[in-house]
Amino acid sequence: MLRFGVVVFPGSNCDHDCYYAIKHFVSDKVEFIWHKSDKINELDCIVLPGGFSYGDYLRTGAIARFSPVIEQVKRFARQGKLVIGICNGFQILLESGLLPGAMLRNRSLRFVCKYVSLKAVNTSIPFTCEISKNDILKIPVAHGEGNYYIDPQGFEELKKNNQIVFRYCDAQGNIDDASNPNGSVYNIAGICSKEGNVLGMMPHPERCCDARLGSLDGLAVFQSILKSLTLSH
Amino acid sequence: MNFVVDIVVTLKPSVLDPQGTTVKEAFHSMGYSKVDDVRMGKYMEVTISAGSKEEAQGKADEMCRKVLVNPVIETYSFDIKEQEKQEVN
Amino acid sequence: MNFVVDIVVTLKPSVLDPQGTTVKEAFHSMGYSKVDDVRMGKYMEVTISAGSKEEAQGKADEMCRKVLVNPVIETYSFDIKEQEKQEVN
Amino acid sequence: MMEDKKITKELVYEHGITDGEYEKILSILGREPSFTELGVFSVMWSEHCSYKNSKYWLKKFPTTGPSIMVKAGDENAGIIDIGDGLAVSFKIESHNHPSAVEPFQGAATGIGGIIRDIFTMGARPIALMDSLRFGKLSKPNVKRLLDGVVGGISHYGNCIGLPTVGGEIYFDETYEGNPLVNVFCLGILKHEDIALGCARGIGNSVYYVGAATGRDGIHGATFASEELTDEDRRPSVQVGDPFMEKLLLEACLELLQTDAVVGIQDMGAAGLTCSTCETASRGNAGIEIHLDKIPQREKKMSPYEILLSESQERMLVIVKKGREKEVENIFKKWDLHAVNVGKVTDGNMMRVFFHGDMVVEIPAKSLADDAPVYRREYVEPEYFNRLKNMDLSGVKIPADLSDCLKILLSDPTIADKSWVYEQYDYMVRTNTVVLPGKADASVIRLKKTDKLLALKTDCNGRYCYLDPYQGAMAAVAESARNVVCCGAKPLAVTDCLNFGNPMKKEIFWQFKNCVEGIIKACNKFETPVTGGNVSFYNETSNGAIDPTPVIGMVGLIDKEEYVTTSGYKNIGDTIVLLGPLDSSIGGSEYLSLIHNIKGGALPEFDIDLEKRVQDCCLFLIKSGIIQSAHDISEGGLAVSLSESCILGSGEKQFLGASIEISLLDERIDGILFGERQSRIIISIKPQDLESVIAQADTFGIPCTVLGKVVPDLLEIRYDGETIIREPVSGLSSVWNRELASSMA
Ligand SMILES: Nc1ncnc2c1ncn2[C@@H]1O[C@H](COP(=O)(O)OP(=O)(O)O)[C@@H](O)[C@H]1O
Ligand SMILES: [Mg+2]
Repeated sequence: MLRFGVVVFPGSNCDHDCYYAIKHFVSDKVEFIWHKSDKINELDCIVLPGGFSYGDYLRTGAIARFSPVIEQVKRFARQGKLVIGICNGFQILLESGLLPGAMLRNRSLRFVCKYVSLKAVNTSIPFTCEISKNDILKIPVAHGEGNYYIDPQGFEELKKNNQIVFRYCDAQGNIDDASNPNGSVYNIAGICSKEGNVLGMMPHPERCCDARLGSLDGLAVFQSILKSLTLSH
Repeated sequence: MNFVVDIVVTLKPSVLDPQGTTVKEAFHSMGYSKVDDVRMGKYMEVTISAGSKEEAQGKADEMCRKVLVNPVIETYSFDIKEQEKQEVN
Repeated sequence: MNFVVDIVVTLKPSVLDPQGTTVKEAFHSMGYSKVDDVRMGKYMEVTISAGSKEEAQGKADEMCRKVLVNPVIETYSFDIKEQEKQEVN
Repeated sequence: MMEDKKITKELVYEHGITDGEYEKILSILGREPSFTELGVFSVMWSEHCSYKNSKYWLKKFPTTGPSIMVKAGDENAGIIDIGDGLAVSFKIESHNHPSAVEPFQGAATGIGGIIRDIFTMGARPIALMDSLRFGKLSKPNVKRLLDGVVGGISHYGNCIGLPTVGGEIYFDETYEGNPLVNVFCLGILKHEDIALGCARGIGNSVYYVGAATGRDGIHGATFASEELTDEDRRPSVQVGDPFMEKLLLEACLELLQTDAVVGIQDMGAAGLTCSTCETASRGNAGIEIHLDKIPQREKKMSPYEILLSESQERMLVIVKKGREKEVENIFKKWDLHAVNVGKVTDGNMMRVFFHGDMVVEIPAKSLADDAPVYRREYVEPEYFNRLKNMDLSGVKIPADLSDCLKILLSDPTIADKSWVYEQYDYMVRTNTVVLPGKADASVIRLKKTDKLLALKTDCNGRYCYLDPYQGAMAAVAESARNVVCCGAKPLAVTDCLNFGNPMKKEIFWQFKNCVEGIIKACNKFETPVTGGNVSFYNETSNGAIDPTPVIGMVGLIDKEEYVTTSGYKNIGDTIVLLGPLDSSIGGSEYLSLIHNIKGGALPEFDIDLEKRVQDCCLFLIKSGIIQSAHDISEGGLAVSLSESCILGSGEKQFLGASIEISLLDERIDGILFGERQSRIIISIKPQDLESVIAQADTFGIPCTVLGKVVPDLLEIRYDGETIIREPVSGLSSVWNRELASSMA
């Protein structure tokens, strides 16, 4: 069985959603990791869930990156193991330098919660190997600061290394300004590390793993993780 | 003439400042024990044109009171200069 | 000694500031047509104790770089005073 | 005793205490109160805490029923059994005045307050709703208020991780300057986990947990009981800290899983004062607290200030003697400071000490339960009969009814509300099965069970102005109808009664009649009132708001299959109206918007018929016959049909409706846009029509075949003549665009 860990900050609020989705639809072996932990169990994949880690009043994820657990996550990532940051988790990955770039407030200056369409543009990493290239996924976003920013140089790097994983598009797959929910550079919804073992994404795949909630498209991300881990085991 | 108005809006001292409090606590837990207090506020740099410094002053004050500040919980102060402010760092 | 550090954190000029744009538009729609530009930022008033002004300076700078500012998008400046800042209004 | 200001007549009046009330205080104490004690009495006996002007009437609400586990009024919120060892606790509360003054923080702290009311009961909060009223959107100040209020709810609710799954919003002049911000929270708990707000067990410790106390909101409770006229008396408004509340929430729920806690109570209105005397009063005990131990944010606070502060995110916990360490450890885990500030004592006195001096000594019960109760006078206002008898027969029927439909669809009160709810995280916790906007109510599932809950708030203030009794009945009826349309059986209600100044006899008449209407309807639907809130003094210099008794309804859905939404599903389905066709336009949005008339008699309302329509609809849903159900409310039949078309349309195809109505000698505008209650439009498979007609007959309700679902077009023919023929894509964009573009 593959072992998942879901990090719990005091202000996490998608921790239980991730736990539930993994437990019921992905793998039985899933545990919570408290933010004060300076030691973690043997795991195959760590999930940094959405929420407001420590209230996020300064900048999203700004304080979370100093928590003991993040040291562990960094070590884990350096070993080449899988780390996925969703929403606030993505923001924390940026703040802690595991992924490049930064988050700005949504250009509307308002929180936005709705289903969006995503185009999977890199399907060669462990998080997307079960998705076909250019497939369109319907996955909700729910954030106030998802306006991804990276300077032009960094952006060239991202492109060169094929680090852009998901982009916002419309239902037909057109990538345009109207389908960008937050103003992010190049409609970026998710990026990965150079090595491909760390993924950050704003949309919430854990919210659509259960048919009763309207979409199953999020499951593809978790199934990809499962598949790639099974292969590598 | 062009004026740059640097406006600082802060919560009144009697009003809870959750942002400041969390940042202070973060400093403490990171070992910066000598931080006694943190108050957070908004900073705005507004460029306006006006005939004189006095006019600019009056305008800025009015803009603060009418748009930027809710006097129930906030207080403000500003600084006017004729040319661009120099950035440290 | 106690020092009050007034820190201003703003978005780098190269980064779009949607909040500033919105406030500018709010001014225009209220008839303040002479407002040419608005940039928004954060203001922080941090009270620290240190042995000297130089020490306080060093500490403040470190705190900015490590915690208060994200250098990817933001830039900062600060001012140190020994006594309390006086509030206009 | 210390720092005593001399008690003068002026000081007593400044505290909102009348001569009679002061006499009562003297007789309770047997002496003159100290300044601090006067403050304590004034907040506890304020309208906001004591319900002194409304209690007599509120006591008449039906509050019992087979599923009621904790009755309204006994605790912070009621508790209702939903079977399988589970129960729900829910409540609605107003934060109107703070939101008028500082919309963002006012609304945010409203959310914070209602969440505390629910987890204080031992329930885990799982959903929020907001019921909002503003002036007309064309006013810049209204936009500012709306932006702030929605932003504040979004900030607090999203940060604490609770989905705001639904609500309602109206725009009407009557609320200009005095917006209504009512917020609702629902929590779930196991029967054995009910926590009570009582202090008992002599020697048990009293803990203070959460944010430090500052000088914010002193006399907030008194303020809520005044009109918003005098600018200078506007109080300081609190700033909310949702992260702190999240810590409190998690820590308290973890704590309640131990058996170390005797009682727990949030500090809401009247803060520390209210929580100490209420817990003691409920536990028939005395209590003593030491103010110098209370964590303080500001220097040199006086006992008066500490006791009366309404700083947010604080709780009082009564802990069993000997278990203190355990409790402190749980709070420490969540980085919260818990301070032992006193103990439960023998007798019935609330005693407050400050640096060793006793500053308050008052029998707890006299504060909590012995506040004066008034029977206010009421008189029927002059407008009532005049507007009721207004002759509407002269109202011209507009030539272009298509145009009227589009104007109505673009009316912010009717138009799509996604601009509002997309700012709320309505999906967090992955339980929201019917998302906001998809049906008449929102539906959340309860994990680990087959059960689901349908939630909705409702109230049309204009109806309540024109006829308070019938309007309030309609509010209950509509909320019940809305949850029924989703497949739920109405379970219980909470109410938030927003009115003007109760000292005015005409206003009190509105109040009394609304209460009676609610009683009548709740009895009919067998939905007891589990708790609520009264907000008086909603007046500006332009007068009182329309009476707005908002009803929050919770319904139980037994099985997932029963969940029903509003949008049409399949081309060819038959569209049927359950309930009467009607053409009266009195009190309608149409009359107000198109003809600028606020008047006329409300359409006939037969509550027995209403109940039968709802029963029939629920029966048909449970039989698996119904494809979609949507009630008729603001905008009437034509708007309801349009909405079902729009909501049924997908990215690939628009669904329309082809409708044929024959009814000689009736006003066509009334048929299209009239707002008679007791009506639900359903769509069914054509082969099921016979059984629907048969069931309608069995339930004794009228039922009319309106037409069928078709692609692309909404077409309505009246006696063979086409009066509306519009592409649904166009209607959809009118309906979708309005609110968002006004607020862009
Ligand atoms: N203030 C609000 N907050 C959240 N959801 C809202 C709000 N106002 C309306 N909604 C949602 O929009 C939909 C339509 O609401 P409403 O117009 O009140 O419906 P109805 O007229 O059928 O009662 C519902 O799903 C409702 O929950
Ligand atoms: Mg409805």
